[in-house]
Amino acid sequence: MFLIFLILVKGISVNAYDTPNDDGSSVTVSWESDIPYSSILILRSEQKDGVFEPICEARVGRNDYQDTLIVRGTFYYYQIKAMTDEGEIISAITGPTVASVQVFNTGRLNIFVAIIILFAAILFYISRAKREKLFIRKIPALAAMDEAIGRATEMGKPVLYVPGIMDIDDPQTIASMSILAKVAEKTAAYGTTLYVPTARAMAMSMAQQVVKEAATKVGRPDWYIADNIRYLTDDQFGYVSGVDGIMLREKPATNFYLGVFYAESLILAETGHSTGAIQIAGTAMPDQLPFFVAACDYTLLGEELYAASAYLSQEPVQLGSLKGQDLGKLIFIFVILAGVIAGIVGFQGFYNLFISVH
Amino acid sequence: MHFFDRIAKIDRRIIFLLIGLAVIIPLIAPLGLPVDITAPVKSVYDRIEAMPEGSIVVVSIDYDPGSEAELYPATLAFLDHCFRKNHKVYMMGLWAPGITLGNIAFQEIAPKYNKEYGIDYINVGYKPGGAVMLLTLGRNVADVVATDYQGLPIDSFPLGRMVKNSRDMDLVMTFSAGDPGILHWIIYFNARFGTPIAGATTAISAPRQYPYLSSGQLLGLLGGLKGAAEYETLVGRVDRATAGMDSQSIAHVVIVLFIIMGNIILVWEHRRKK
Amino acid sequence: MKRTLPLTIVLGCGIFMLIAFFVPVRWFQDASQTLQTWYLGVIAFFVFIGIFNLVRINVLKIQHKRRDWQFSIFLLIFLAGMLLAGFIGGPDGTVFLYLFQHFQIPLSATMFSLLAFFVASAAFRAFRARNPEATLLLIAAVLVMIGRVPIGVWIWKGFPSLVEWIMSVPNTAAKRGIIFGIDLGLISMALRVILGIERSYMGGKD
Amino acid sequence: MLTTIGIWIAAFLTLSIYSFLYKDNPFYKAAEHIFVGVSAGYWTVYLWFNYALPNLFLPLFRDGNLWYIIPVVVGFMMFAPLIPKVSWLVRIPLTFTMGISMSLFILQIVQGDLLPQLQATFLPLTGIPPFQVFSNILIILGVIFTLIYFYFSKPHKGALGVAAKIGIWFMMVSFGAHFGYTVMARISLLIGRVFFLLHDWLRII
Repeated sequence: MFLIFLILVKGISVNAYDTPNDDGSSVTVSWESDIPYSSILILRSEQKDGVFEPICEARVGRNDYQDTLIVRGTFYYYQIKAMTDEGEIISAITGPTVASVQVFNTGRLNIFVAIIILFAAILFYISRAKREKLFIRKIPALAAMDEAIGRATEMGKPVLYVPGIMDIDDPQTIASMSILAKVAEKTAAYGTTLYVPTARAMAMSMAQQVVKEAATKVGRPDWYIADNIRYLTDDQFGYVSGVDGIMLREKPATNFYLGVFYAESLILAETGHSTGAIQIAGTAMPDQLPFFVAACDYTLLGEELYAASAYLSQEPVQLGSLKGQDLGKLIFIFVILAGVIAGIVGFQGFYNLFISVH
Repeated sequence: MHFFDRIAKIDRRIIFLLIGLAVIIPLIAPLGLPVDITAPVKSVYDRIEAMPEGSIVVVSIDYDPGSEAELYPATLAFLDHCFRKNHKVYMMGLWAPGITLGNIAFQEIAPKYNKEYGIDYINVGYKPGGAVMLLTLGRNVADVVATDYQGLPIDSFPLGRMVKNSRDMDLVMTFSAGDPGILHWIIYFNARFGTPIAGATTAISAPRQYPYLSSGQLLGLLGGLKGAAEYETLVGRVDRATAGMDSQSIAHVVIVLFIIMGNIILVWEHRRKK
Repeated sequence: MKRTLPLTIVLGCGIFMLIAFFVPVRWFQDASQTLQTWYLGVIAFFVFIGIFNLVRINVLKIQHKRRDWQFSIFLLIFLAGMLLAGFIGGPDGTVFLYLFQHFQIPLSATMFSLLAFFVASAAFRAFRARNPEATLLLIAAVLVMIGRVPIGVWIWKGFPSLVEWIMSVPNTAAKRGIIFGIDLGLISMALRVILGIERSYMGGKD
Repeated sequence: MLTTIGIWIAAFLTLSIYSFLYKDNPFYKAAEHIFVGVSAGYWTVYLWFNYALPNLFLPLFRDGNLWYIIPVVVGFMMFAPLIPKVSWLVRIPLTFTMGISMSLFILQIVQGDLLPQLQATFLPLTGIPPFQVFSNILIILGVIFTLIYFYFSKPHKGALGVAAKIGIWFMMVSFGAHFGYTVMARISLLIGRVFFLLHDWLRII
C-alpha cells in the first residue's frame, strides 16, 4: 500500500499528441512530474518495443516539446527520462501518435468570427449608404471651421493647413485630405490665401490636386497657386522649423493641424498660439491629443478625425463605414455587459471565448 | 502697465532660463528626496527575482539616442539585476541605433559580474520589419537570426544555440521609445505566442500601456526616468536616474507654477473685460 | 491598367494573407512568409525615396542660392560622410560608430530635449482652462506631474497611490475606449483599401 | 584621446542647439543641418544593410533566386514619379505593401487588441473589497461612455448626451495624465543632456 502511494506521488507521466492547428509537421510531447528534476530527455521510437533513441534534452521549467523531426504519416512512440536527485526516473511509453494536416486553424475560430462580423457590419452599411442618406451627428470642431476661415478673411490674413507628417498611405493622412478639400473650397470661395506645407513629396502632389479641384469646383481656378502647397523636407525637425517659419512670417489667422503628429505637435501648437491664430487640430495619435486639447481652440479627438472627413465629404463609402464602425461599438458595449453579467453568475465559458490559442 | 500685463508679456527666454536652472541646480546640489516604488515596476523586479537561475531573458533595445536619457539608465539597472540573478540575456533591437546603445550597456555591466559573451549574454543585432519580423521570430528564430551583431554565426555561441523559438524565451523585456516597440511585442508576440512581456517605456508612451497592464498582456512597466529610478532603488544601485529625480521634481514644480500663473492671468483678463 | 493592376495587387495580397492566417497548410505558410520577406525589402525603398528627396531639395537650394543655402552644404557633407563611412567600413565600422556616437547621439537627444523648454513656455502661455474639459485636463495633469516625482511623496504620502489609481482606473477606461474606436476605424479603412473601395491614396485621376 | 575629442564635439553641438533658445543663429542652423545630414546617412546605411540587402539583394545575387527580381523591380518603382510618363508605376509598390500590411493589421488588431481588451473589461463585481468594486464599475462605465462619445449615428441629446459628456470627462482625465507624463519625458531628456554636460564634459558632478 505504501509502495503504490509512493509511485503515484513520485511519478512522471508523459503524453504525446498531434500538434493541433499545424500543417502536420510536428508532434507535441508534454509531461508532468511530481519531483524536481535537473533535466529531461525525450526518447522516441517507431515501434512500441523497439529501441528508443534520445531526440532532445529539454530545459528545466519546460513541460512540453514540439518534435518537428518527423515524417508525416509515420506512427511514433515516446518516453521521457528525468534526471533527479534520486537518480533517473523513466516514464511509461505513450503512443502511437501520428501528425496530420489541419486545413483550418480552429484555435483562431474566434478571430475568424470577429473579423467576419466586423467586415459584414461595415460592408452592409457601405452598400446601404449608396442607396439612402445616412445620418452623422454634428461635430463641434467642424462648425468652428467656417467661423475660423471667415475670421481669417475678415482680417485679410492667410490660412495654414498642416496635413501631418506621414505619407498618403496612412489612413489619417487620407482623412486629412478630404477635410483639406473642404477647407480649400471655403478659402477659394472667399479668396483667402491657403498654405499647405507637407513633409512628403507624394503628399504634396496629392494636396495640390485636391486644392486645385476644390478651386475649380467653386469656380475660382485662378485662385489656385501651386507654390503655396510646398514640400519642405522629410525630416521631422526640419519640417517643423519650416512650418514655424511660415507662421512667424505670414502670421496666418487660422491654423489647421489634421493628420499624424508626433513630438512636433507641441512646438506647432505653442508657436501658433503665440502668433494669436485660431487653431483647429485633430489626430488619432493618442499621445499627442493632450497638447492639442490644451493649446488649441478646437480638437478632433481620435476617431472624430475620420468622422469629420465622412461628415464633410458626405461620400457614401465613408458614411457607410462610419455607420458600420458604430454598429461595432454597439456590439462591443453589449459584449462587455454580457461579460460582466457572465462574471457575476459565474459563467467562465463566455470568458474563454475571447482567448485565442497560442 | 498692470503687474499681470507685464507678467503675461514676459519674454519667453526668462521662462527658458528658469527651467534650465530648475534642472541644473539640483544636479549640483542634490536634495536627496526618497524614491517611492510603484506596483508596475515592482512586478518586473519580482519576476526577475522569482525566475530560476539560467532563465533566458530577451532584452529588446527599441529606442534611439533621442530617448537615451530616459531608457538607458533603466537598461543598465535591468541588466545589472539579470546578471546578478545569473539569468542569460539575449539582446536584440527593433531600432537600428539601439544595438550600439545596448552594447555600451553590456560593456558597463557584464565585467562587474564576470559574464562572458556568447555564454551569458549575446547581442543578435538589429531586427527590422516590426510586426512581420516578430511573428517569424517567435515561430523560428533561425529565420530571422543567422548571426550575432558582428556577423558571426549564431550557432557558434552556446546561448545562440539555446534559443530556437518563442518557447525558449522566459521573458521579453523591451525598452521602447515608440514604433515599432512595446505595442508590437504585446499585440503581435504575446498574442501569438503567449510569452510574457515586460517593458520600460518613455514617459510619453507609459499611460497608453495601462490598459495592457490591467489586462495582463503586459507583466510590468518602468515608465520614464522615474521608472528607472525606482528600479535602481529596488536593485540598490544609485545611479543617474536617481540623481536626476531631484531635478525632475523641481522642474515639475516650476511647470505647475507656470500653469497656475497662466490661469490666474486668464481669470484676471476675464474680470477686466467685464 | 494604371488602376486595375494596382487594385488587383492590393486585393490579391490582402485576401491571400488573411486566408493564410487561418490555414496551416505548408504551401500557404511558405508563400505568406515569402511575401512578408519581400515586403521587408520593399519598404526600405520608402525611406530611400525620402532621402533622395532630401538631397534633391538641398542641391536645388544651393544651386539657386536660396536663403540659408550655405547650411545645406553642411547637410550634404555630413550625409556623404556618413554614407562613405557606412558603405566602406560597414555599419559596425569604427568611423561610422564614432560619427554615430559623437554626432548623432548628442544632436538627436538635444533636439528632443528642446521640447522641455517649449513645454514650460507652453504651460505658461497656451495651457489655459478655457472650458470645463480643459480644466479637468489641467487638474489631472498637475496631479500626475506632482504625484509622479519624489517631491509629491514629500508633500503628501497618498500622492503615489492616487496617481496610480488615476492611471489604472479612469485613464485605462478612457484609453481602452479610444483604442476600440481607433481600432475599428483602422479595420474599416484597411478593409476598404484591400477591397479597392478606398483608393484616394493612389492620387491621380486615371 | 579620440573619445575626449568626441565628447568636446558632442558638447559643442549640444550647446549650439541650446543657443537657439536665446535666438535663432548660425550655430543652431549649422547643428540642425548636420543633424539632418547625419541621421539621413545613418538610416540609409542601416536600411541598406538590414532591410534591402538581406531580404532582396542577397537572395537574388548571392543565392541566385530569380523570384527576387520581382520585389527588387517593385522597390525601384518607388522612383517612378521622377519620370512623369510612368509615374503611375509608383502605385505598384504602394499597393503591394498596403495589401500585406493592411491584412496583417486587421488580424493582429483583432487577435492582439480587441479580443484581449474586451476580455479584460469583464471585471468581477462580486467577492472583492468595496473600493475595488467601485473602481471596476468605473472602468466598465468609463469604457462604455467613451465608446458612446465616439458613436456618430445619433445626435448627442438626452441620456446619450449625458453619457457622451461623461465619456469626455474620462478622456480629459486620461489626456491630463498623459500630459503630465509627456512633460516628465521632456524634462528627463533635458536632465540627460545636462548630466552629460556636467558629468562627461565638465566633470563637476
